[in-house]
Amino acid sequence: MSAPTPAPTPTENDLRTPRVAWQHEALLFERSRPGRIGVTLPPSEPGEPATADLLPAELLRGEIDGMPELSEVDVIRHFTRISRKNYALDLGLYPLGSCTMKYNPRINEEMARLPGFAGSHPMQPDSTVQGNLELLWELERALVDLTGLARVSLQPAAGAQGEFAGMLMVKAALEARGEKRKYVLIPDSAHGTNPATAHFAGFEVKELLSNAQGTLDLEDLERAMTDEVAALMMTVPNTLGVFEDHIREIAAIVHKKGGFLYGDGANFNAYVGKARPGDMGIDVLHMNLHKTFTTPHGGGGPGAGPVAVCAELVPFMPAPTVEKNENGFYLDHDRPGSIGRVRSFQGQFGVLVRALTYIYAMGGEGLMRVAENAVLNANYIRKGLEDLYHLPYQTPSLHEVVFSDKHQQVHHVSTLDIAKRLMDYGFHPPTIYFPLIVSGALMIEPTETSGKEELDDFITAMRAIAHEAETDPDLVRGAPYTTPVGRCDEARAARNPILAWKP
Amino acid sequence: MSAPTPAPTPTENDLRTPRVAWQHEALLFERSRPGRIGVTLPPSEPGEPATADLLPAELLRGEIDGMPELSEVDVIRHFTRISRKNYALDLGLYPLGSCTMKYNPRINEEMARLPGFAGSHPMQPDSTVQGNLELLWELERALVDLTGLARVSLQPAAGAQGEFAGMLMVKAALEARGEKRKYVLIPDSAHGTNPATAHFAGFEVKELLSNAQGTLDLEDLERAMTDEVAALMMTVPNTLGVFEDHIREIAAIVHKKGGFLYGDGANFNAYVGKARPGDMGIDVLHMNLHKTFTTPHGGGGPGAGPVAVCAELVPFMPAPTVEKNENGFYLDHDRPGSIGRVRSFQGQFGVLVRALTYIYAMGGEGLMRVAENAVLNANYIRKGLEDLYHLPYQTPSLHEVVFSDKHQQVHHVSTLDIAKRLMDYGFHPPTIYFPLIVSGALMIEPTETSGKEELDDFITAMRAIAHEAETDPDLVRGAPYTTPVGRCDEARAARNPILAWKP
Amino acid sequence: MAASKPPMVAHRYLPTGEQDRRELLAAVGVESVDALFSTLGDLVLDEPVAIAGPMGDGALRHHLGALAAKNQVAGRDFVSFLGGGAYRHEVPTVIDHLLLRGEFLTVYTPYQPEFSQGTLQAIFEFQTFLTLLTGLPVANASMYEGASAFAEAVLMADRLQKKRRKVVLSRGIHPHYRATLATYAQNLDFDLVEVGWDESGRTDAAALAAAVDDQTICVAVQSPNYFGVVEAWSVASDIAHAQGALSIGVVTEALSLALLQSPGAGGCDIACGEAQSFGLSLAYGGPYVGFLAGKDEHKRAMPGRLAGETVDSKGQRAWVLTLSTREQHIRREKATSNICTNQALCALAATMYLSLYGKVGLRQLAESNLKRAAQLRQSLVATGVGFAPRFRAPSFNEFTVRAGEPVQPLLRDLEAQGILAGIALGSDYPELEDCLLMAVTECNPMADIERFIATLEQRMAARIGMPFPTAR
Amino acid sequence: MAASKPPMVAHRYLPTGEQDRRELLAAVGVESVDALFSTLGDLVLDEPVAIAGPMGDGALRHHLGALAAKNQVAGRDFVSFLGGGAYRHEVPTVIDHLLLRGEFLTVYTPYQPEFSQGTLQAIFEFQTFLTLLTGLPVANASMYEGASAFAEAVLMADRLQKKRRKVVLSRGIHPHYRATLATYAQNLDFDLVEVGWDESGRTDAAALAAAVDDQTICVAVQSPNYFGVVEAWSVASDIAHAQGALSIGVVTEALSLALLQSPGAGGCDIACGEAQSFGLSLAYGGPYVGFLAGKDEHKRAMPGRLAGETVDSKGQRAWVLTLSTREQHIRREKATSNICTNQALCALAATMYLSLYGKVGLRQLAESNLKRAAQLRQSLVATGVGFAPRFRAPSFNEFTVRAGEPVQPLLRDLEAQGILAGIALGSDYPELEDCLLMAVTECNPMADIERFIATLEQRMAARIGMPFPTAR
Ligand SMILES: Cc1ncc(COP(=O)(O)O)c(C=O)c1O
Ligand SMILES: Cc1ncc(COP(=O)(O)O)c(C=O)c1O
Repeated sequence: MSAPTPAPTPTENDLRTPRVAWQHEALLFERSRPGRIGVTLPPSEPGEPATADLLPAELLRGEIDGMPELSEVDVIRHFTRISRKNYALDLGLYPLGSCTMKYNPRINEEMARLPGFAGSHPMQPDSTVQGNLELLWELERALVDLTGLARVSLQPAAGAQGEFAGMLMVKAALEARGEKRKYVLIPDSAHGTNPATAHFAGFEVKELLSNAQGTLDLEDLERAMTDEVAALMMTVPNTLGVFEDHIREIAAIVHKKGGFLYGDGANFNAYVGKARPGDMGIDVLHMNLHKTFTTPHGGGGPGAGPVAVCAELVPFMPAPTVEKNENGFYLDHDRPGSIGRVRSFQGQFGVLVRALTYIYAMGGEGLMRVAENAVLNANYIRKGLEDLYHLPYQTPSLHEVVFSDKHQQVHHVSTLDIAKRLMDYGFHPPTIYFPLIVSGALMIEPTETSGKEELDDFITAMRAIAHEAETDPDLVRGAPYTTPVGRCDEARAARNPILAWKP
Repeated sequence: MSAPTPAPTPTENDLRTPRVAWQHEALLFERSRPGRIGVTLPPSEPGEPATADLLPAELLRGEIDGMPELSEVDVIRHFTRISRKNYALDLGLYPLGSCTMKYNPRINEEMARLPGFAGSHPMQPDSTVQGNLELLWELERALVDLTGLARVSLQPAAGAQGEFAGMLMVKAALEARGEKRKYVLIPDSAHGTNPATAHFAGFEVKELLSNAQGTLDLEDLERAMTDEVAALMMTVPNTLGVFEDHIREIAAIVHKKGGFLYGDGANFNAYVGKARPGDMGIDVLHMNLHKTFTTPHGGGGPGAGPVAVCAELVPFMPAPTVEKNENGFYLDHDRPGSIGRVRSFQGQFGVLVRALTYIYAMGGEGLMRVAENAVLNANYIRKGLEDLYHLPYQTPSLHEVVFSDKHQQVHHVSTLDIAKRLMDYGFHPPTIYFPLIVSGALMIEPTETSGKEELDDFITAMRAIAHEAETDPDLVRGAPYTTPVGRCDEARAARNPILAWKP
Repeated sequence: MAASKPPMVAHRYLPTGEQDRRELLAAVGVESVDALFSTLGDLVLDEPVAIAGPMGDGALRHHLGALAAKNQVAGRDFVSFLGGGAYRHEVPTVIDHLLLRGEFLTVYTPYQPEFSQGTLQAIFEFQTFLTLLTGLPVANASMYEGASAFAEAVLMADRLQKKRRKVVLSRGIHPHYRATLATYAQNLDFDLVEVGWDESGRTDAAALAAAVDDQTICVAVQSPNYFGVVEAWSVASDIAHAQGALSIGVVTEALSLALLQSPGAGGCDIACGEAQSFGLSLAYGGPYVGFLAGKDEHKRAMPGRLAGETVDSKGQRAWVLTLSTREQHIRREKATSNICTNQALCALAATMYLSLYGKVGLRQLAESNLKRAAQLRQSLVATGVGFAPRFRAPSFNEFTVRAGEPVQPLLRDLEAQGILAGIALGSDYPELEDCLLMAVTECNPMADIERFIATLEQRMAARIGMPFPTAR
Repeated sequence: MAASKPPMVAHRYLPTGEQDRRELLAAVGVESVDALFSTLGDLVLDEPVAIAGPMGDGALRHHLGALAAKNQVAGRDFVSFLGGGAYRHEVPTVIDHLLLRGEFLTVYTPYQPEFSQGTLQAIFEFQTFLTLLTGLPVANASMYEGASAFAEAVLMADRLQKKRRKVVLSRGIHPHYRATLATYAQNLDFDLVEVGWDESGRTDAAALAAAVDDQTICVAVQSPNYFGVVEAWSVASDIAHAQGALSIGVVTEALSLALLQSPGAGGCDIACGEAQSFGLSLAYGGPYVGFLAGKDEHKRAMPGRLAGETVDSKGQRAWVLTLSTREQHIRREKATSNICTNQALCALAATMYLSLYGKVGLRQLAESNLKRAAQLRQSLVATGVGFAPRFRAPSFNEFTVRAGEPVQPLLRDLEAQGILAGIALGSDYPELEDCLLMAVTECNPMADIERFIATLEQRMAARIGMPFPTAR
């Protein structure tokens, strides 16, 4: 770790302010000029009927005011320009905790675009999409092997929908047992989708407080786990990056009372290929293919949230499932116990292609190394920063480490300031203010796809900021200085929402 | 045209200096770390022989010192980062005169990558590449129609090689007539490849001086055009963007003496689809597909330089040509008069696919509009700047306009300074110091693919610089300030050449 | 792991070689990486999970390519008239070239606006496009796809109408959408009431009026509906509003929005549906992009993300994610939805598509779809091959035909001749068991129509044992 | 133009609508655009040239796709052992993703270094890779392809040896390369003397020594030569140097540089050739990327562009194009070459390829090519199907076989069975009219070899009228 070059500081005459014509790229709608078009439409066919003869005027609309008119080069320039205002994984470390921003392999993209996949219609007869069905089958098998559970539904569109499908299956299984349970237990460290999901699945949430180690207190749990409780939803490792070493006892407590142990698998990267949730006593677990399995986030999606289930939950899986008989593969719509569909068609198929591509690109041993290196990198960062940043929990970290701004708060520098200042050093900030149980949390997940020198650069930058916070706190509070725009006024946006351009 | 916002000016504490970790991206070789690899190789086959059993030690080399070791993500980040230090056509106007930096359509790229094209081997039997041969045939037909000449050789790899092939055909035709001519006439405004080509084709160059209109003087020409002269090489329109309105007289003078009129078609964008070189009396003309026909420049190539010829030159075309008989298309290697090959295989095939894609994307009428709009845009810029920048030739402009720095030299601001300052305004500079007949030339070719608002922004920036040159010449002389690196010391590079990294 | 094989260290996606690993371990202060997994105890596997690999690009192309090659696809392997909520449209190549830029592809949700202005501006543009197309003033940053967008729209209406207990919906809504709603609503406190259609193919207005009462949360209708029939939004809206209920307009073929009266203009309070038609490939059903738009006064009840305009510290225009107190990461179990990851990249593709087609192109494309479908419809009538349009109300680019013979064998027969003629309606609508749903887009050249008609004529000729059409 | 059709104004590549055009014309001060073409007089066409279009992406995919579909390609349509200067290697997908970034794709030659550091750094890296691979200290930014690179190398040697008059080259050099040299040299002042090979398949050392004298500019040898045989560079170099001539090493299969002694180490003064193997698709012969490397003292005689390191105004490292006084745009008819546009993007692809494979991967790949080819060679010998290696000297991934029967009908017969067995040598080397050139790369799985052998066995069985191999 070399001595840090300080990142830029503000001056009167801030040259970073972009003044070139296109750095303030206007909205598409503002760029519109009459008469432009970005496509060439086929000429009309001879003998075509007229629109007015096909649809009565009252069903038609007029020209849409405000729709832009742009040429192809306008569109290319617009999106190329604005894209450059984003920081990206392809530019460097993106250590967002809980988000597993790992390298998105490009071969995934090539495979998802194979015409045989990309061109297949979701309503085609099974006989014409045997390749798709076989792919879904292979992916389900791989995820079964990695989770140690009985089956996997590939239908959910994202992690939250996987949770939703999972909790509906829990509910259905309980009902099949003749039970109607009211509560779901959720630790206070949980991701927001967990309580939101439990609510939409028709449960009431009971929050469990984390103990001083950031884990669950077994006695608390024993007390809370009544026969009115349908499930405990827990994240493994939890959002502090800590593995609940009593997980099998936890499962036993839950199971003894007839409840289900729901695993939030968003953090699967910590142990993928290294240990199996099924072995831990987890009954149902969703995975985020857009985290552990490298499908790109794309600015917020699309992802996919397959949900793996134990044998008892299999009858309730969303329909259709992929099955195989002597004629080949087929979609099985005839699943009487099913919770039904959570979406149209067969799921985020293109995302599933990418995930399977990744799985084969790594192989079983490779996936084991993924978890190992993810954990090693997180611990290296922990070691590199723990003297300067407050570590609220001393428990061993797996794939991420959570600091707080306690030491910097002394100088009135907050987590937000640190995050913004990191941008001037060329890094995306960590996840901030989550988990909620840590005040001013800085949640750092380097993943396995950054090398040592990049971790060193990041540590160097974080240390430099800690130093700046002591010696020049205003500097940190005013950051960032080198980004396409300065610190944005989020309060104003919420107070006076402008949610669309108006013609 | 709104009032210009001045571009950034330098300060003591220049925040534009990138300090973030990756903005000084090191060389690949410097980034190497032992044990990394960016590919997964197939496992070795059982029963494979050993290298040492196949090749004696004296024919083998050891490990190559200095070869880098990098993972896939390292490579992605490296090239993504350095790419962002380039300005690009996709970011805005790139008004390099003589270079025709027009929009590069992306469908061209998709077509060139069709597996049937990209996967075909140049030595495949003709029967297995009928699609390739038909494509070459169609492209030749289209270029024949656009040039009005008899045939087109698609073999040359770039404009300069097209010139070379063209001049060798001239030589061969003269020899077939039993003549051995020594000289080639070239106007002083010509591109450097013209005299260089003439030299390598075995001719001596005689330079013709341009007259006050920037065109050829017919009397001079008549005097110079002896029967020792093989050809006149002229650029149409010439490098001032001026069309020689006496072109048919020029052709007559050359032809009368038994010479050939060579047209440098690098500027074909000025009249493509609007007029035909064959009608002008041109006997042989190369085209730059990477200019007029939108194949991307890619930082300096690849391009392609097809050369169109009149009937007399057809027997001498490079072999092989594409011909058609009752069995389909075939490569004709059996051309006894041919000048031979100028390269291996059949030419820059992938570039040719792109060019044909573009031609069909435009159609005949579309190409006519290309020339019209290219000329209209150049004249609009001329009009917008002629009061502030010196226009050395008043002759009407076609697709480009050449100014000089005469007015700015008064303030000791040069063309180079103006060019560098334009970067701070977010524009690529025009071609500078060419043509050589204009001292301090600024050669501006907007092409047809920028809209009025971008021309306006460019004019605004140029006007602002003219103003700065008067009021704050040091500002202009110190430019650029906002680029990834400041003004580069080219003299030092030439004095003490460092042409490779050394292990 | 075979004893003979050394453990894998280097891998193209793992930039930590032997030496780096040693240095990292030393810095952390552990002997081996397994020491870091001590909290897992004996849960740690001894052997890697048995999964094929590692594969390089070549092996992956080989393996996945072989799977892809087992599929048959429209245009290449057969003529297709499949629609039913997923439409084959030309995708301009520009979209993929731009989407694949790392700066769009490899970025997270734009929680840090100073590092995400590109994504935020694009979301704001997507939202704007959807407001223009739906005729409603607020649209969110995307939903997973049409069916869950519909379910979320109903849940949103429920939040806005807390005291009411009934949702009335047209059976003309896509069966998957209704099934998804049923799943989403199964633990919630309202009933779903479905209303059938009249002989024109539209939702039965009288039945609708009868079903809606002062307990009704909302009325939902799709247009063009699942049978391809264009509904008049105002019929349902007026009925809904008369009872204080909200009106939801569902759209599965977003291209129709360029030509047909917008849901907003037709009185809908909420519009939702699927925008796959705007530049997304069929991809066997996903990823697509759901949309949801509503009125300004309802924006705080909306699910999903919203980008909004603001200023930065220097007063320059900037965009941020906003109104996030609606969302799960702030409001947890009280959030308007559990949605987190959405379909940002698909929304970006749609934004690019809409900017390329633009005002004129989108309209022309919609009209050409309308006309091409009409040409098929007219040809079927004119040639008398036994296929007849089932409904008389106008349609857009999709319509229902009565086959005049059992549908399943017919479809199999046509499939064998390289034609996917449409979707059999019988399994979802037993009363339409002799009917097919056929879609026609700009990707069906006239040759598709001619080939289909000719095939039907041959079947007819085979059946009647003489040339058909007889007078030819 | 049909009278009924209004003239085209809008087009996706022409961002000048009707109104903009009017404004531009008004500002320029002309009535119509034709006024701007007045200097062309009656040369201006009345009607557009009759060329199909304008086509949208859909129509282009249809038209060009139909052409592409008329080709057959290796891997998909047949097994191929074609090489001969163009080799089928796996291309990592990463390359295309990066190459297609507008910042690389849509930029000109980096004459303005402050706006081109990305391209310049990549060129510098390409040059460095080529110095490492060739073992020579200076390499240029690229040449068109191997054959013209070779011709330029000879021209460069000629410049360095002004007074001499003879170029001696091995007949083992690729026929296209020798033909190209002949074209380039036809008007220059030296003779070309070709030297044959000995029974091992190497250039005949004795004949070479006899041909080289004190008038010799240079000696050029290719390795692996066109027959696939690995030459020892030092044989030619020593002969050349003994007479004060320069030695040129030609390489058409650049992958061999990872494994075989480098030209520099073998005493070559200049190395040149083709680097298509480094990440460029076959593409029916182009675009590929030529390379040219030499000694430090010869750098000012080099053709083509060179990037060099320097500093900017603040002393930071930067790259520029340098030594351009060698080039045509400065030196005009006295330039070292007329080359201007080169193969920058292809060189960039090669740079990416080399960084991905890296030190270990490139070597392993080369060894696997060597071994796979040896497996075919050994199988041919072992099975006794009548094909025998023609030369005994070692080869890399390509070798010459004697077919034992007329080659042309054999090739046609194998083609019909889905195998492109190799390149017939007879047209370029009449003395090898019964011989084939066969290349084997990592893209030939063992199954290719097995299929080829099985096919030969079947032919043999058919010929001898009994099962073959007889003992099976
Ligand atoms: C721990 C945890 N659980 C659940 C989720 C929700 O997953 P998704 O965003 O795919 O819906 C996330 C993702 O942000 C997460 O980090
Ligand atoms: C007028 C002119 N002639 C010839 C050339 C040479 O073409 P190329 O660079 O393709 O060899 C150029 C290109 O720079 C040019 O502008």
